[in-house]
Amino acid sequence: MIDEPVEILVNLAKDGEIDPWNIDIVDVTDKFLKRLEEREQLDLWVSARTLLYASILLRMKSEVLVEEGDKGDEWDFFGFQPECFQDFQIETYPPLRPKIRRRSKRPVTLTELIDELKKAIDLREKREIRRMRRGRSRPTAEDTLRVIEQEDLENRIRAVMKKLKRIFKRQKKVVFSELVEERTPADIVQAYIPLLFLAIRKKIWLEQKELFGDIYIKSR
Amino acid sequence: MNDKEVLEAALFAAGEPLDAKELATLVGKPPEYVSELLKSLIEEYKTRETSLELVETGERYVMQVKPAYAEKVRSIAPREFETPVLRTLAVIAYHQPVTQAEVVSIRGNKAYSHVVALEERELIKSVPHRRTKMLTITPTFVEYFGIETNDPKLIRKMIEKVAKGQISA
Amino acid sequence: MNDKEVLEAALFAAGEPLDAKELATLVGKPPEYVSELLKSLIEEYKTRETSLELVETGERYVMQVKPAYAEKVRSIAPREFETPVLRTLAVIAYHQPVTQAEVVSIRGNKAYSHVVALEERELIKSVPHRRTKMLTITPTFVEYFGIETNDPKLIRKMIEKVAKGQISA
Repeated sequence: MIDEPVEILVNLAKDGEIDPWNIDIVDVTDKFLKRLEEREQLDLWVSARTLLYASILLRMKSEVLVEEGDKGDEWDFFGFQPECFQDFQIETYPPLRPKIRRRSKRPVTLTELIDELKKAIDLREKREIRRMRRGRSRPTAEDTLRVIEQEDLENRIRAVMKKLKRIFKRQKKVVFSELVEERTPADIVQAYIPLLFLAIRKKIWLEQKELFGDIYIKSR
Repeated sequence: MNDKEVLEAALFAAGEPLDAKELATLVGKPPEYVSELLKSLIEEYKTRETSLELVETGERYVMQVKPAYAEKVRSIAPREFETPVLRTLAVIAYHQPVTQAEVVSIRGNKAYSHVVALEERELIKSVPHRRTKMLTITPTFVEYFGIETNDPKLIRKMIEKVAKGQISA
Repeated sequence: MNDKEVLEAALFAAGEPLDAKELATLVGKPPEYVSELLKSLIEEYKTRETSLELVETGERYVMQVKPAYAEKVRSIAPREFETPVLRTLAVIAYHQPVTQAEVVSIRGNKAYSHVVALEERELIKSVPHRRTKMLTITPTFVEYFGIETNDPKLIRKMIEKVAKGQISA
């Protein structure tokens, strides 16, 4: 499986086997995407997972960085070691031992299963009513992926790049909303995905100053 | 601390049947001795005023709620699956064979992780289907819920019947 | 089927503390009546020759193995948390209030996921503190380990004792 190496890395980092601090995420992800490109067609599933894993690694790394900085602040603030380290230097923290209670889970009954089915149907109906009131439906991840798969992704990426090049001749920055023809979820996603690929291939810069704010596209 | 009470504590803590050999290791005595002790413990439980019982079932021993009390306290016993997972399973059982895409459109994006959990427990299985997966229930599902058939149509009919309260499952 | 035995079955099945209100709903009687019955059930357990006990803990009632038998059967009881998680919990309980950053510096990066699991189980709670989180133990912690106090100093003493192998908490 081609997607295994990154997954293994993430799991190793999670388990504390490797130090996320010392992984070169860009390097790992680049190598990985390069291998994907060598295949005839990009598999969106696999590349999406790569992005996901890379973001998890990045998050682990940034957490460590942020917290490293923090610790420094704290020592400075107190000017000395916290009290708890002074009175008794505990060497091995023992695994605490909880009370022994019965931890047994019973199987679910068929009646309970069917009750949940009724609730699932009720929930769905409520959701559909809400959707109708809002006048549009919120797509699931599966819907989104189905939209994409109907298209030849590579052709779309090329088309978007062509369009951007034309605009970059006149101006340095493009606002994402200008690229979207109609503000439907499908159109937004179709315009956005090629940009992600272009950004990863280092053709453009993507910048978003605030969450849910507009995205700016710059040439690089 | 006597051996009989250690056995009692062990059966309580395990929450599932244990055999004489496992229990013998625990008290460091031969299995025959353990079996004898368990016999007298079973008798003691019968004479106690209690809703709990010790039962020997196929060479193994288990502590459980007496059948007469089981129904009464069922709602309090923790279920194997959380409600949202169970709800997703219900949707799959009713609509099967059904694509993961369809299940997600009914249950929302959280259904992805439910499908993983249910597949691990072997209650459902999947085969690749275009870009999604086609989901069906398994013989384990049929056995788990004590259903007599694995014909999807009959299962759906039976679910409808139970839902309408015509039969109790 | 008498109420007292229904309560006993319920506490057995639940495997965690229940309050008088939940138990009252189950038997369809007022909570005061249930509390009275539970008191006498607790007494009965004390006179029975058994390794199990009923305890009142912070307005709630729970059935568990008597402390004297706990270590003897721990190997047989399904564990809720792996040893590394319990060690991280010891670090938090010992140093509380303590930042997540500090816990990670003691326990390593794996502590992040331990903190998530312990928070989900409500054994610890966190409040945002600059860029990290400040962690403290909760009443659930105190109850889970059957500790009689939530005084940080006494809890620290207890952990020191466990570390030195003097007691088994």
